[in-house]
Amino acid sequence: MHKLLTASEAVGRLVAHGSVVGMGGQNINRCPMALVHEVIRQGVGGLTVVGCNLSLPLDMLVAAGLVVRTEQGTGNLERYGTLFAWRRAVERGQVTVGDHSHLAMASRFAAAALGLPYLPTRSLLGTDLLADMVASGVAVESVDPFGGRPLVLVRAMAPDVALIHANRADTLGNTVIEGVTSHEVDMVRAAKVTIVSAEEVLPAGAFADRPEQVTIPEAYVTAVVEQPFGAFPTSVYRAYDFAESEIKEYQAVGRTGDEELRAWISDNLGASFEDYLATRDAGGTLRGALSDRMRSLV
Amino acid sequence: MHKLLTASEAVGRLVAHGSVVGMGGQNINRCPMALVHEVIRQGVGGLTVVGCNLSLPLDMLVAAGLVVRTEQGTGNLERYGTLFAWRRAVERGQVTVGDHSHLAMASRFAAAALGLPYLPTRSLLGTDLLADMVASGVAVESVDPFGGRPLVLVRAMAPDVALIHANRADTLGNTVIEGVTSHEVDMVRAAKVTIVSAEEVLPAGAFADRPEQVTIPEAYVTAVVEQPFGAFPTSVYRAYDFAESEIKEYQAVGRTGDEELRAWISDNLGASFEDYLATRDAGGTLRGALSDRMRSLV
Amino acid sequence: MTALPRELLVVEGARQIRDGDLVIVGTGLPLLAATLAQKTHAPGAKLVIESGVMFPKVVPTPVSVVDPRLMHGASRHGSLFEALGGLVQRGLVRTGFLGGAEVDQYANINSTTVAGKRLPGSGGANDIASHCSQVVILTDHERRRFPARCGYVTSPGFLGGPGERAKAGLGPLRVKVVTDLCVMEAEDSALTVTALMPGATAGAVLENTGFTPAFADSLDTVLPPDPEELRLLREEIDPACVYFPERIAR
Amino acid sequence: MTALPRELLVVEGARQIRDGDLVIVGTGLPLLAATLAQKTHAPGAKLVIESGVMFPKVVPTPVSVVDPRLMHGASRHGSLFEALGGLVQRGLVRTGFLGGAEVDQYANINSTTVAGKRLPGSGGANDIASHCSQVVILTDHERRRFPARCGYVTSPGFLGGPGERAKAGLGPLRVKVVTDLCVMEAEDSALTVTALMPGATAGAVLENTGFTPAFADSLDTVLPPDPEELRLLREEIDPACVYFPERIAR
Repeated sequence: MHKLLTASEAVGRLVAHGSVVGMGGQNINRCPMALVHEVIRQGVGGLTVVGCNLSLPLDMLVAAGLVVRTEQGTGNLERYGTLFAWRRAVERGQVTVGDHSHLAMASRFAAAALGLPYLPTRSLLGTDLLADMVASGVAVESVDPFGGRPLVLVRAMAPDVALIHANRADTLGNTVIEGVTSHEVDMVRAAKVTIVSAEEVLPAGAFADRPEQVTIPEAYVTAVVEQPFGAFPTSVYRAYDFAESEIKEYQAVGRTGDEELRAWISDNLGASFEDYLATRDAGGTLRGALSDRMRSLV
Repeated sequence: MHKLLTASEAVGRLVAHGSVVGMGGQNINRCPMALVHEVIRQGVGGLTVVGCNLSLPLDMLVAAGLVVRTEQGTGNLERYGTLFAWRRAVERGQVTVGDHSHLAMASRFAAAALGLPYLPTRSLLGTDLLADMVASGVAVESVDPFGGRPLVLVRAMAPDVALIHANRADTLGNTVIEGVTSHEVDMVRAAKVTIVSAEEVLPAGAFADRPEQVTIPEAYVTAVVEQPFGAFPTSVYRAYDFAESEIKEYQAVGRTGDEELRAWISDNLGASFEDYLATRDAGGTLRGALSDRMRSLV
Repeated sequence: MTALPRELLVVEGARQIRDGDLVIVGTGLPLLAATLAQKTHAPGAKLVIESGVMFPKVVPTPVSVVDPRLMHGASRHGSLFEALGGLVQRGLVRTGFLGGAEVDQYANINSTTVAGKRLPGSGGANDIASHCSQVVILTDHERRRFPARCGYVTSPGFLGGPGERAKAGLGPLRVKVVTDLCVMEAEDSALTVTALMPGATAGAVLENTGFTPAFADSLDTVLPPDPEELRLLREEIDPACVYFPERIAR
Repeated sequence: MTALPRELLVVEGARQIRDGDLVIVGTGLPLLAATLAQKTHAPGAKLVIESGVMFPKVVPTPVSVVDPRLMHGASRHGSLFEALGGLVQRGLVRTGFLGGAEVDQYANINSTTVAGKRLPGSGGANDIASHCSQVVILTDHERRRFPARCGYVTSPGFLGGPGERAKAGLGPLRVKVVTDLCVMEAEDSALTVTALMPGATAGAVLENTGFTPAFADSLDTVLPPDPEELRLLREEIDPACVYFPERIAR
């Protein structure tokens, strides 16, 4: 099967209304912005978005009115503040939330990645966080049959579709990620289908001389999309730093309100991610500066 | 703490009588021969040897009379036959055996690597293999509380000391393995202490420009030993092929009997691994040929 | 060109692989069969090796699951846990090839111990038999290899009989046993002889089987290999006769 | 050179780190404290970041746990599961730094929701509070931040009181809360004020705390930073005043 598609083809074929979407990236790093923009352009709604830290891509999807539920460890942009659209939607009751610790969420993905119904964890014990997870049916309290100590079992999480952005992929789907991988490898191995967008797509077998360095093997990848700066304004390790000015602007708009965010989205997303990049960074000077800055950091 | 030691220092400090030894390598690949020879030279006995596939190093330890129990998925050399000393000792009842499937054994290491008392698996169900594991207290039959299906829980296995051989390490213990890693990464993360022997030991931070490529980070490594051809006569991917003639000779001796094996060991091991290499391959022509052959295969 | 009995076995084994299958194999005849399938009707079949090798381009002729010849040009070099947990237990590997000292009438496999004799043990076999949806067994047809009931069940076929696999919590399975005398198949049932090897007789099968297998009403004869299959096997896949010493003998 | 209140907080936070400790931190003041400790009394202390960074050589000044400045020169770039499962839950990380909207008298932390207001959530905080043996909390001393009981317990301190942590199945913990007014400590107990910041009074502490903390009989005063500590903090660790806007203000 031919895996190399455009973002529009891949999202059109693999992201359906009501899907559970496994969101790649974390905070200001390697968020799959190009793929998420395409979900917004195609208006695929009723989504449940799951991940460890959910940040910019979730907030845009919520602002676009496409999200009904999130399951995550955190929703924020750290120093750049809360996710305003998400927070408002949650406080209004328009989006329901399943809270987890990051290890609990990572364990749910790992369970599904291994074909198991659950994984145990010794986190969560004694807290309201556990009580909520038990109430929502994603955790049960248990006892270690070997040592007799209390233990929590967290239910496998297998997204309908995972969206991630990587440094490189080959046309077969073999994917190389540089820097940390957060929760992404197990999330992808757990997902029913996965779309990988990459800074660069190389010929089949491009990594076959160093298979240890393949972060995610083709067996788990359904579609590959080539999109340089596909994580902008978030960072890609060794490729470009995050664009603080862009994130601050989005947050400033987000603080003002949902209407303003929707206006920002329709003013900026354009017909393709290239359109968007041209709108935000006409001459490419910002992108050039971000690449230079990254080179000075690694 | 200074981690760079000789094999004699590392084994002397970290392998004690009665230890549970996590054995690296598999079949004819990357077995920690230099470290195992040193255990034999120092006569550290009463050992329980654990791993997935146990091969040449286990058989030598058994022939030397140092092993009381093994827990593994397989004990053999595939095409090169059974482990004669181990098989005889098991059939005589001198060595007790805990059988596992390879996934069950890998899951036991992974549980300990994650600080968990057990991991679930859907293997083993319905078999005598499960009955034996339950009887020996390393598995219990359970039911998935989410889906209601039968499930097996396998008990965490944390070796007292893990022994592995790698392509490269730095003096801090950061370790790079090329080719497959079998069960080794989780076994090392599970072990109380770990000795890594490596073809080449590099200065501290040698891999800091590509941290994704570090197979085992320094946090899990207690001692580092430099030993070129430290896996001989087994292979090290991209460094040298396995020495079929050497393995066949050992097996021919093994077939004849334990006395003969002990004689072979005392005739060949010498005072150091360099001695042994000089005895088996005086001019280094065999080693040269094995390196050339590997270059033609990768 | 007439095929040797064990060559027939490899060719018929290859025919069990569908194009696009993920196939987990060890070394020996199963690896030859899988490689032959890739070079003939199943170019899209992908190999998974329990040691952690995913989708290698095999260099002739590996003798171990960690042989560098089996790691060449792979999609990934990972771990046992990735291969047997992340692919096999995860349900992504359709077909597994297995061997064993004993295979009983319900396709259970013993690779642990026979009559007090210590054997290698399960390795990945139990995991493959527990999670793949098709298991193929290539073996010489000897009476001692086919007891009514294994002395020790290392890897599950249909356990005590129909329904028991599901009762134990295992998924559905299709088993095909290919020997130098015949092909036997089972699906939640006892092994049934569905085809004979060219020249083999039902009598020879019964004589060399420790239980009394049923025979399919329409008993096929296995198609002999075509010359190209034999050429690939002899010239490209095992040119040094690593697994066919009898070919040198001739 | 006199220290700003929040600089004192960072310096006292750094003092909680022993040489050789593995320390898990996020960004902000805790990262400044951990970096300061490495540059002073704890050169052998190693940083673990929940995103999967192990033992980085921090470049000033990261604003995120995935900031490239926090990935520089690391021992390994791994995953959340490796950092929080393989190191923290595995018990290899002694000290964790945490923040939170509310910290109650039993050192439980709320970072999920306050009075219907949605907060970011646990992240790795619950995991760190469950598995580290020492938790250090750096926070401004405001009454609303120190209720008698958190409205929602995201991360466990001593839960309902002495013995409850063990009853829940959690290991022993030592908590140190460092504020601009004082240092509070607890070990299977309620938080007790053990030291005051220079110039702070017991009255000010009581006035700004939502519960009534006990005071240690021998109440210490926190040692002011020495000039070198301040120099490191201002010139090497946060030269751009990313976390000290008030330093520019002056």
